[in-house]
Amino acid sequence: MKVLIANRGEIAVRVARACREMGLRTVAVYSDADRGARHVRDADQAVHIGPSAASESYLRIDRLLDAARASGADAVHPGYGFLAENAAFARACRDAGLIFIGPSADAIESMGSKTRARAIARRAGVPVVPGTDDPLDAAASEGEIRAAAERVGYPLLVKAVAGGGGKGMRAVDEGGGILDAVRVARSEAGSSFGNTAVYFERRLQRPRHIEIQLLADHHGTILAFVERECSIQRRHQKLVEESPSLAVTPELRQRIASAAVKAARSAGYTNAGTIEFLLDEDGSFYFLEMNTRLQVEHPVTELVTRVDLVHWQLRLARGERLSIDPDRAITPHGHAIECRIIAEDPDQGFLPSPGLVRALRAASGPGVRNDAGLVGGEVVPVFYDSLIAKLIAWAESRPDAIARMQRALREYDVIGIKTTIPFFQWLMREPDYIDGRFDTTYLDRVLADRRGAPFTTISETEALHLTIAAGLDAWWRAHGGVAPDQAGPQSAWTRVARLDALRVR
Amino acid sequence: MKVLIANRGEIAVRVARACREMGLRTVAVYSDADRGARHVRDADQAVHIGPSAASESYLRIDRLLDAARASGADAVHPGYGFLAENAAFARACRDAGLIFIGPSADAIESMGSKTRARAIARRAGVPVVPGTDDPLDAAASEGEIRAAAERVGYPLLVKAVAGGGGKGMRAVDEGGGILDAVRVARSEAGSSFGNTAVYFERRLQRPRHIEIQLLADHHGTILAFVERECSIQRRHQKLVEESPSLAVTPELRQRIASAAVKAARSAGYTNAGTIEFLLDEDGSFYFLEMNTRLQVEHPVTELVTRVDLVHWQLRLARGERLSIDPDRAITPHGHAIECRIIAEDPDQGFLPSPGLVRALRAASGPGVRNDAGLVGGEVVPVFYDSLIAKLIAWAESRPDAIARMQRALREYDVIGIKTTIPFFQWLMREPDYIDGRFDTTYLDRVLADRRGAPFTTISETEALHLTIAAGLDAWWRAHGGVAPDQAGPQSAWTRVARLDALRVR
Amino acid sequence: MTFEIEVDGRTRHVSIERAGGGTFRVSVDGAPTIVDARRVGEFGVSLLFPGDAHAVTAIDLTPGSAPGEMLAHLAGRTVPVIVNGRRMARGGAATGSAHGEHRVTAPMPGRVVRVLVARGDEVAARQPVVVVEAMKMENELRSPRAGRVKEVEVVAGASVEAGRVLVVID
Amino acid sequence: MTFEIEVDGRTRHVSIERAGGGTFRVSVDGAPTIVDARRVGEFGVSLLFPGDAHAVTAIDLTPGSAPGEMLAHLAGRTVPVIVNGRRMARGGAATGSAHGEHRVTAPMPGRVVRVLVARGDEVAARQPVVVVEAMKMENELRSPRAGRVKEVEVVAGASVEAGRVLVVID
Repeated sequence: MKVLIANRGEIAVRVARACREMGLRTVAVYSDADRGARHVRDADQAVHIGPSAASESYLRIDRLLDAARASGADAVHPGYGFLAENAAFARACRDAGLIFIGPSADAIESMGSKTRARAIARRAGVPVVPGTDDPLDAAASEGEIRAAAERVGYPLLVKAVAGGGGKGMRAVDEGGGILDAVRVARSEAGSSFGNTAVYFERRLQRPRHIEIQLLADHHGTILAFVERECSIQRRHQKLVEESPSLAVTPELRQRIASAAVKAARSAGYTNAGTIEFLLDEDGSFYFLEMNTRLQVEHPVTELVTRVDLVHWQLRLARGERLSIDPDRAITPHGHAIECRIIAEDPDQGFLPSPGLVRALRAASGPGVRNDAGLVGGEVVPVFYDSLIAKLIAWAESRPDAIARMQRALREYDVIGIKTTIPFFQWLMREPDYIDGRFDTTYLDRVLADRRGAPFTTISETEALHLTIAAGLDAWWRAHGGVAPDQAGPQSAWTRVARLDALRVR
Repeated sequence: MKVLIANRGEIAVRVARACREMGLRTVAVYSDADRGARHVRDADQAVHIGPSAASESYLRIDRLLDAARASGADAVHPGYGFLAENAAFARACRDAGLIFIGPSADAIESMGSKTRARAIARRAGVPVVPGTDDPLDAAASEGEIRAAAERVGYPLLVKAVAGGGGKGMRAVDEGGGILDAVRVARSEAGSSFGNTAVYFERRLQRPRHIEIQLLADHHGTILAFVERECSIQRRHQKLVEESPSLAVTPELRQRIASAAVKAARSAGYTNAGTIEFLLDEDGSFYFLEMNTRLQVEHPVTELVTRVDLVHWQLRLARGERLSIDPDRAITPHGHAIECRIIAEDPDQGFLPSPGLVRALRAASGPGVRNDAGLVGGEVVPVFYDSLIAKLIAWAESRPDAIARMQRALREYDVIGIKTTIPFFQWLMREPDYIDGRFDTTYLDRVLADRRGAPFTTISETEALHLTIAAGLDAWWRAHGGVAPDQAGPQSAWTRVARLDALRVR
Repeated sequence: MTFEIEVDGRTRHVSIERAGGGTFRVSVDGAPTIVDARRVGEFGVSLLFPGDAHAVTAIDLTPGSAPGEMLAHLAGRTVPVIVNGRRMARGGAATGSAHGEHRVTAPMPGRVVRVLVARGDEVAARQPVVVVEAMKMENELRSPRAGRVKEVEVVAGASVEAGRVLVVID
Repeated sequence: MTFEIEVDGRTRHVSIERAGGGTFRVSVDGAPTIVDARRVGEFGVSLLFPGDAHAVTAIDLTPGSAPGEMLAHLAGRTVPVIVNGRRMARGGAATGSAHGEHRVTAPMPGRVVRVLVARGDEVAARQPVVVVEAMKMENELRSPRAGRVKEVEVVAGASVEAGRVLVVID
């Protein structure tokens, strides 16, 4: 089997690793901006699919199919993002005789509509957040909109039927704002998803975001894994994920997992997928949506269960039967935490900070996994998601995992650009985080309270040392770069060319 | 607690990580050659202990104690090698009021003499390789030597009482060579260990090297871990270690483990240690020796049991009680393999290849652990052991672990010097290794048969691509380094100084 | 040799002379110290303070986006450092000094999603003024200090290049 | 532009001209191909062969120890490459050509443990001639080819510097 990986960055690297371990050849695709990217280096073959804009490359079904044909690929792994949840892409792959490593196009379609997905969950007996069953009629009068909202009850959320990532979503606290919110949400939904349909959902006050990873084979077996806790979100973007959740008891875990399996079964689901739930303060949980693909945060599940989910995606796509012990999948061993290393400056409101990564010194050693999408010398382009690496720490207990993550964050240097590492260094020392006192509203509240205070903290001593280091750097450069007993800051190329490597002391 | 780490390289980095995770401050020591070494960077404090030669720095007990005093350290971790098995050092640390993170000086002393260690094992009811109980009398006549050898039986080994690493050891197949062998072994033992005493041991024909990791607290609990298989050795130097061993059944595992515990108990052992056994083809096993310290290969045990041995060394040294479930320690989960990445050229008879590591691109991702002792830009000095990193792969099964190791070895580039990676790439595809058909004599036999054939293999296509890459490299340099759409090979410093990082495409 | 170096909002006067054996006599705002310093690799500087509890610091320094600006990398953090020069903002949204006109510029190519202020509005320090979508995210660009909006130079929907002036604060 | 490049014992004639858009027309021993090539980082070269099954190869090239010698790093392996020049041995023990005198030299500082040959001895290719202890290991230095020992320039116990001639083979 030869696998075309219809993606870029860390997830393309992750999938290529799994393929290589399983003896499968890989085909990378790349846009203009990604010619020198790591995912191209790591593949056996690579096909150019267009200009840098994703709409002209990674989102072009036609070019991806051409690339598969030209390279002789038999299968396509979509990764996450881009076309991973696009039913038309899954269908086009299958029509072209390619194995699509994911669920059927029909399953993607059913779960892609939030209202259809809610209906499926409800029919399967899985609780959903109270709300409207159907999309709001496009021609609904103001009175009808108000009445529908009253039936759901305030506070509520106006949500795009085709939504995701917080787009086309508006929170409304009381009746006064409902008409404006519907108008804005429809307009955002239209421009983001090409679909203006919206619906209402009651807004929980302090929910946790809990999700269940599933694997499903083509022989009727669906397996649920221990939950992931993903409540650390900034504007609906997850930043930290962990497994298990402090808020979930073994008994609750079984109930959420069995609800997830029921929902997936009634959608005829196969391959890997995740069902997201909101967990209310009173212990009630509600189906939120299904992600019909691999998740960014899948490694935390891999670390607490020691199951390789990408290997299983490939095996399930080939028709293999699931042979994982269900007890093992649902029983966490130890605790895992993932921090998303993103090219954003947390001290400037998480503004993107693309640019040249001059060197990448990733954390490593016991209990630390690093899934990076680039190597030193590469540029983080401005065109795509700015996730550059995932740092995952495992330890026996949650406090030990936090301590290990602190250690790993200290030894992780992305030289040349700013990243979210200082934010995580701060978070891993916050008493609320350490004690598990958080929900999906936590981070946005804290960020608002901090009013832009920087996460990067430099002690008085460190500031002094930085000053001295910068002074010495300038001194060395002023002295031509090389002092007799010091290697200067000139090029490694010219430097090493003068050295006999075997004589260096 | 502040810990002085009396070592360098990867083990100093490993210990510093554990200390940081446990909230302990660390003090590095360094020789002249190691001023810029990673273990110095990673510590909170660092003290210079002398010139580059180990005998003038890392082996100087007085200077290490001075360093502990000057830096305010409370404890000393010896790592492995250097003074790790030196009873005088352990005693001097304790006399200076420092916690020595290891066993008592008495335990080190008892186990440091091979004949005393054999006597301890025998008294504990643990089988030892048949041989002489006491060192050969220094004044033994030729006739007495011959008679002692006859009693042990040929083939036999003449071994230094204070030996290690194959020094002071000679194999004798029949009576004719015994006198010469004793003479040479005595002379080697004298110059290597300052002790000319030797003894005889029967030589097993095809033994496996199997070892049991132990942890022992100060409250009488001794815990045995699943075995490590370390038979892949070149001239008595381990190159690949794994856990568990294909040759050990659960029943045999219990018997070897309980023998190891008995031997350690009768030596009054505390902290971490390892008992090495020879496992004969018929399933008999024999005590070989005890290593009274952490082993290079400890990570394979950590990966199959998920116990952090260095954390436990620190906890046990503080007097904590062992609280690990014995079943968990003895039951392997999955399979782990370690390859020692060494600065040696396997295609030149494993000749050391020190020098400047211009960049280090370590393998990473799922199931891969990298314990490296340096970062890119550092020099591998000529003065010390040439181990630069350990690459460890874990997977569900041994074949999967081998496949993952193959993947990891492919993505591991130590840019600037030669390493043993091509040797491991070869070994991981050898049918005998894959099928587990090996013993301690395997590698030396294979190396002799290969008569220096290179391990680095380049396909015809790869040779062509290398030729083209070298040509383009020369072309770029001839064209001033920078073509309009190509970044040239000039210094990153001058290059980036001209770029606005945010405008780079 | 002397330098003016700004770190974390504070400028210090640094004088440096070589003291032999890889050490330097460094005086910071008049306070002298001996430091054992050495380059490690392409970007690294390793500092050791033998007299000061044997403290160790390893810092990587790379050129920043403005003349005289460096980015210092220290244990996972990235800190701008200015050597002998006025600070130019980077990674951020504003250029200018503590007084007079400020320009809020686009730090990367993108599309203006919303303009949050109008000419003549009073703005507080760190108040968002424009939202630009780039790298799949909406990014709020903020006013670097309190003031009045003098010009708004873009409209919602416009595509902007990096460096394009969006709003001028007086 | 043309080069003579030796890889893995074989020298090839390479001519290169730019073909635009990041591609080059490369001819190796007369066989032409189009390659899309680009530098990645300080040492990396990424090659893509659009016409040849879209094959990808990523190679890092660093200077070797002799003029014209490079070390190429390819998927974990390190391969010496000679550009426009005679090969000088490295990491190994011998210098010289396939004919005439060979000098077995110390590749690193160390101590001579044993001398295994005497003047006048016949030696086979790859036969060990001297054992040098360095980096805690005993290292056998071998004769690069069959011949006769012309000179033995060290004795057991001697300390040697890198590059010191130990044995000359004729």
